[in-house]
Amino acid sequence: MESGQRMTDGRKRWLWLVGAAVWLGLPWLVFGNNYVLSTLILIGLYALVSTGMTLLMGYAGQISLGQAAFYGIGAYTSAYLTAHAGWSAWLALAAGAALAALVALVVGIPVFRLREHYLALATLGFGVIMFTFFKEWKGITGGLNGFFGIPPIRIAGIPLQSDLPFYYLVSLFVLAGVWFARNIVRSRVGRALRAIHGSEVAASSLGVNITKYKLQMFMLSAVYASAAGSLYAHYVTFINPDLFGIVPSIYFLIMVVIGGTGSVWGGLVGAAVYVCLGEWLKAVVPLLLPNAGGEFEIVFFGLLLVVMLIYMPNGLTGVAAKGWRRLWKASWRQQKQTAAVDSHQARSIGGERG
Amino acid sequence: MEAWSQFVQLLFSGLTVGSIYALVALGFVITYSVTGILNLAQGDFAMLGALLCMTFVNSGMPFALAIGLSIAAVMAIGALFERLAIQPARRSSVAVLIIITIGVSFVFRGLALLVWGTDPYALRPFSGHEALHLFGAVIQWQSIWAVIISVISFLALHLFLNRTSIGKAVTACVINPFAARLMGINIRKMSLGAMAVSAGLGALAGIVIAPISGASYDMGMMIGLKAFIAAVVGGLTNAPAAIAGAFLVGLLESFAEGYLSSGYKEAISFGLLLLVLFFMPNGLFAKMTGKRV
Amino acid sequence: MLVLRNVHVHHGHLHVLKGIDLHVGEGEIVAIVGANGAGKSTLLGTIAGVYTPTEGEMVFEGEPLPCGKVEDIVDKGICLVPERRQIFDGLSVKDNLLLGAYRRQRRDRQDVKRDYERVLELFPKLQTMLDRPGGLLSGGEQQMLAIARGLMARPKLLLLDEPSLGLAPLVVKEVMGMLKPLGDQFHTTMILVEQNVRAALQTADYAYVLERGAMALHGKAAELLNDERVAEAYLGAARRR
Amino acid sequence: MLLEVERLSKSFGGVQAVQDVSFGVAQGEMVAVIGPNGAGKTTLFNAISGIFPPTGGFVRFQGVVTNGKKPHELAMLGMTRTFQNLQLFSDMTVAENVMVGFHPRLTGGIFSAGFRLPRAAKEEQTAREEALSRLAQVGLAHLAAEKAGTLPYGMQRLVEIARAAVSRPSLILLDEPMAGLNPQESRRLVDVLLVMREQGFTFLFVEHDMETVMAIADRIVVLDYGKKIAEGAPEEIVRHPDVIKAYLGEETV
Amino acid sequence: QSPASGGGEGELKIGAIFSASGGAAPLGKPEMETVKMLVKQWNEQGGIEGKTIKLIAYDDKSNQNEAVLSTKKLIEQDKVTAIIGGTISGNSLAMIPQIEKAGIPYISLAASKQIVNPDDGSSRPWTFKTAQGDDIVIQKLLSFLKEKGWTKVAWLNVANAYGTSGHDEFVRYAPQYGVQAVAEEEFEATVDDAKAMLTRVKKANPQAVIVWGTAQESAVVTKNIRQLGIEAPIVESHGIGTKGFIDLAGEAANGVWFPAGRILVADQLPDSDPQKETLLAYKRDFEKAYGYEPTTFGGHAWDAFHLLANAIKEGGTDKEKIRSALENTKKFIGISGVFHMSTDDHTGLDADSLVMVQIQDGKFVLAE
Ligand SMILES: Nc1ncnc2c1ncn2[C@@H]1O[C@H](COP(=O)(O)OP(=O)(O)OP(=O)(O)O)[C@@H](O)[C@H]1O
Ligand SMILES: Nc1ncnc2c1ncn2[C@@H]1O[C@H](COP(=O)(O)OP(=O)(O)OP(=O)(O)O)[C@@H](O)[C@H]1O
Ligand SMILES: [Mg+2]
Ligand SMILES: [Mg+2]
Repeated sequence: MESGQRMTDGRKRWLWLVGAAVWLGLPWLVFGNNYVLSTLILIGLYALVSTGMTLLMGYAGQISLGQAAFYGIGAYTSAYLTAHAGWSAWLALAAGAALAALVALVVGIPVFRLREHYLALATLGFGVIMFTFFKEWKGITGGLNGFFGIPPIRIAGIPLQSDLPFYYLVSLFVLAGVWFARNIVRSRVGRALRAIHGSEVAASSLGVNITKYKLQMFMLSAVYASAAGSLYAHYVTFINPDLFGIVPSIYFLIMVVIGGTGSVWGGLVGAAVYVCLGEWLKAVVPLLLPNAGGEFEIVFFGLLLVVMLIYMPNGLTGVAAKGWRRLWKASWRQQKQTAAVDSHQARSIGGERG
Repeated sequence: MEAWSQFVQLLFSGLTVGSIYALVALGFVITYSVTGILNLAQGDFAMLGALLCMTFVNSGMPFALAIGLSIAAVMAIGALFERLAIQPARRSSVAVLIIITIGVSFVFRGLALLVWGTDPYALRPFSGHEALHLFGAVIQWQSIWAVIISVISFLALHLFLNRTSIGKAVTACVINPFAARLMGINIRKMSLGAMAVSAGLGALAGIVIAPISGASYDMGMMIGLKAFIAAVVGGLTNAPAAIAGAFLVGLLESFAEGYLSSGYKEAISFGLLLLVLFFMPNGLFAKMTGKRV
Repeated sequence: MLVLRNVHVHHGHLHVLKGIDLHVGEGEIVAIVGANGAGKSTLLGTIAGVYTPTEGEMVFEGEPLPCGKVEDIVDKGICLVPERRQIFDGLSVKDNLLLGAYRRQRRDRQDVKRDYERVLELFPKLQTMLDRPGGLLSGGEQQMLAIARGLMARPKLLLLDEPSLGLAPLVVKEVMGMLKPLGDQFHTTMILVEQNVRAALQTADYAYVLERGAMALHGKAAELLNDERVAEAYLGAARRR
Repeated sequence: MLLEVERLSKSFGGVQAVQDVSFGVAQGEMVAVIGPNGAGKTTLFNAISGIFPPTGGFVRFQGVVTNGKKPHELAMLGMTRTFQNLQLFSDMTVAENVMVGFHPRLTGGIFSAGFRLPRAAKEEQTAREEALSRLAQVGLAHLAAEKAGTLPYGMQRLVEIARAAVSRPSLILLDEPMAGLNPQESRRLVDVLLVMREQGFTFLFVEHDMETVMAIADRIVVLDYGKKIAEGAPEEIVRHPDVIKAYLGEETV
Repeated sequence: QSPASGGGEGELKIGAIFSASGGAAPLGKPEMETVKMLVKQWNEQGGIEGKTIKLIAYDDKSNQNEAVLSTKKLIEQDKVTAIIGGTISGNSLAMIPQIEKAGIPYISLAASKQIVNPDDGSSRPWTFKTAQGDDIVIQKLLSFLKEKGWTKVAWLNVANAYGTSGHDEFVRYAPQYGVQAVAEEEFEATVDDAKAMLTRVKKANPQAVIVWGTAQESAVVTKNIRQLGIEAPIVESHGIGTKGFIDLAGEAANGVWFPAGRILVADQLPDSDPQKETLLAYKRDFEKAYGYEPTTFGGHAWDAFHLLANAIKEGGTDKEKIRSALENTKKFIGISGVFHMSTDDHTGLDADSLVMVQIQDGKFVLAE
């Protein structure tokens, strides 16, 4: 078993390298096509949000229906502080993250006293309330007319105005985000969170401070979302409250679920599939039905979503993990299985039959 | 006098809206109590019901027949939905099932857009256009219909769940599906029936509201969301509480809008709801859940 | 009444039951004993339709059982009192009991009522907590409720998975003692899986010893009680006293 | 006294589940709680371990009054437990289940974990080793990589015991540890518990299997209808007429 | 930079982005249909200067991100010559930075004046629009109020970008016309029953009630106003100019005033009206193609397409030339009005492009 573990670790490291190479090389493959690059950037931004949510849902077991609110907090904090208060975008990003974490803390303390669907409801309510603020707090957010003229982010004084450098910047954030999430999952904290999933009483009786960990994950996911929001604001330079309402929150939820919450990669995979599916349908549907508008895309999107989840209830990463195990571990697993059976079924009488 | 009539007006506004939420919320409760699924396409049943009914009426069908037919059609759609989308995914997690229902609601909405386009449609009220004047407030007959229908539906459902053996079996299904099967309860049939009935209730809600606010392809989302809130506030498995929740949401909205600010109305009513939940973390109408270690 | 021939069951990759032959006669109480993980619960689950055998046949009253279809099997008169009790947490004790008779509730309302009273006589403890949600009962109370609920189905064949688990010694004695008369009274055949081997063998007519997914031994319960191998493996020190 | 229970009461609405119960457990002792079904044993455990606050009386653990403390705080102080209705983390492997038990001994938070500080890695290593050795003690080391939920009932009990013991708490509460084990297996577990006791563990346990109780208990507390009806050495208890009447029945042992 | 980037020989690529589904579908769908119809018509008549027009149209589903991505796709991948679209202001505003950076002629169909004259004063050389800005519509409405002598009014707007933008302009211009709001309220686009809010309006006892929203929600509010027994005249926005509004509001619709493009009342216009012929032609063609009446929004798309086509006729496929041709458009007779563009005015419409319409017996009647 030990050797099996090591083997897969080795393979995984190798996979990481290949992945990193693809990631870095992708822009050159698409040869400066800014459309593809912006698609990738958008995937990256969504991935950041949904990675945080994956931690929250998959490991802390909490469904959030209001994540876009944190995305919005990041975006508006950055927008306001850079455009009106003249802050540097980096500082503004950090401030947004801190604010999001603070809000998550304040909201989380009472909210995490709630259970199950009440929690989903509370996050939904939080989303609605934040949306109202974005909408009505016109002095700061520009209200429904939107907030435009957000300055770009700068590195060493150079504004990142084109897609290529922004792509790398976002990638860096995503990789760091996934890496951080992965480390947490594989630690004492991650284990405790999964334990909460299994049985809250038991986890708590073993010394796991349930509220603390849930709250920490909530705050962490808020930070992820807020960072993504800040980056978005500097990238598109125009934001409006509709981007941060309930519907986007639901889209984030969809991404997390198609990606699967069993792996920290779920967020990235889900975001990629979600965006690509939409773009692909945009290209394919008109070929099938020349006169169709977007409604067909919506219908197909809905159908695909349903079919996908029926056949892959653990999301794409779940399927990938399964396939991976089948492919690489089949023989090893089988050996282990038979051993397990033999040892489970303790022999007492018919020892000679063994 | 002024204040009094405003109060009555707000009260009735709240009751009208609340009764619509209530009908849809009942659908949530039924589906949830049998299958454990939060069906976020519930609001779209209302949309389908309203638009179908409108189409039938416009094709010259008698009003009552059109209502019956559209409810039946939506029930069939609900049953189909259960068979094709829910049944195959029975074992999935809550989040996955929620997203499946969202996917289905996309499909419903997209198809409705194709069939009926973006225009809002009108449906005639059940009984005349005149309004009732009460304590200086104006109340439409349709609002009274809405309240009556939701109360009747609720009573029927309540009796069914609490007074019949099938009702108990329905509850058993979600508490412990494994044990329910061991008792010989056919979970699949129950779940099919539940979805059909909730779809029917949703359709009814749509037909009741259409004369008041019109019907269009995207009306389901908002109704669904509000009803979801009502159902959760009521505890999800508890029909009377869901009804109370629905009226509470309706009234909160109405009073927040009337006395405070319409822009902040949603935030205010949500805020109040959350505040209440924080003090009663298990819902407003918590019953003993029967869980211990 | 029930005959199993060469039944195999898998849990995923795991080959749990490896060719089970079992014969249960009308009105008998058959005990199945075996170590942890031998596959006892799996065997009962398979008969009840929870698991589907990958091979082999099961015949009940001369007809093949509809494998894997719990509802149909319940209709044939087979009822499982499962491991871990599986109480309906949120429903009252009374509702739990009545749901046990779900399948015949509409057919013979009077009978159900009579059974309900009789079952409560057997477990007087339950009588005092009829309106309490089942999930709030103590472990032993839940166990009583599970057995009682099984009896409410008035099955032809009752499958009991570790019915004595968590019951106080006095109650174990009572429960075990009443199985036989109960079977006679209701014309119920029973399969009894027990860790309390001694009690099981004392109660049963016939017994099987299940080991690692196969039947290692079987015979008249009374004979097995005196069998050296069984004594050594399952009764051990208890026999010394 | 490691644990002192004083006039502890707990009622649920109208149900008086535990009423004015007092007793103590000394360091290194093995104390059994017995009583008929529904006597209040599990409720007593729940109140002691902080699952819910008692409605009357108090509990002192290591000299500290624990009323109002949460289970995780008590676990940090050195009190863990197992459950009558098994509460395994069924989607996690057996080893991971036990590693969760080691939680109080570790210190890493989300930052040290997230940034993968060397300290966190070292702690993980220790946790794994401890878990495996504890599993070996209950005889389940070979199943470390299995999903806990697929284990047969009896073995799940053993996992719970290993999980409760791995952090070396000063007191472990066991709620019916033998349920689901056959006589031979229970005897094996008895041996394990006795070894642990040698290693300095203190146990308070509920058990219906009188053979086990007689074999390992130093002292027995008997509850009936929430009240303590007897307390004493095993030999006294089995002869106590009230206990025989309420719990054991005539002609036992 | 190659001047002839728009497609191969004999082909002219025009990009379009509409919100043909999602929240803004009632606006975007007729826009998309109009443009598709026009492209077909033009191609049948030989395209522009002998080149076939290839329309690449995307539906942004009323979502800002989709609009941004589609813009990039049009620019980078499809390499179109010019872009029409952005049904709603938010989407247009999000698209503009890409467009200005790429330097491509762009005609927005949304109304907000921020599109061409942003508050932050940044210049938008490539951006044009064909919808009357809210500033223009509001001025038309205010002058109407002033004329009628209704100076104490209640202002109600729908709580979305359309409504708030109208409100902003109202607040800005009302004092100039001596109009004062005695009540200001918002209602949701999904409103079922607005009586709660209207009780406050009733208390304020206004001389007229202004309802600023699109058909469905405005109909609910209009009905509720009458049900509550508020007798004051109702003036609404150009957003209600569809048959749906009259169906939904029923009796209550009668007597409602609103400013609108001439398309609604095309057949009632005096023959002397320069737009009449164009309007009737569009109406006829659209109804023939799609079986329902065209809307003012479709009209904005009609204008955008023709403006662009004319500019291309003049400037060829060179983007800068198209741009300056657009900027120099004078006296172009469109659906929304007669356009006079200039360097400072990328809309080219004034309040005269609107008329006041009243609903009488379920019909739109030109009020003069
Ligand atoms: N759902 C499942 N998935 C995978 N393996 C399972 C599952 N259920 C049981 N098993 C495995 O099947 C074997 C037999 O289990 P079973 O529960 O039938 O044993 P048992 O004899 O009832 O044991 P016990 O006395 O502990 O209840 C065990 O090895 C167990 O791990
Ligand atoms: N949350 C609760 N609400 C109401 N009654 C409860 C609750 N919890 C326990 N009870 C009741 O309190 C009594 C004591 O229960 P407890 O679980 O402590 O018994 P126990 O001694 O552990 O019994 P067993 O040996 O059967 O496990 C029981 O009658 C039970 O029904
Ligand atoms: Mg078993
Ligand atoms: Mg107990």
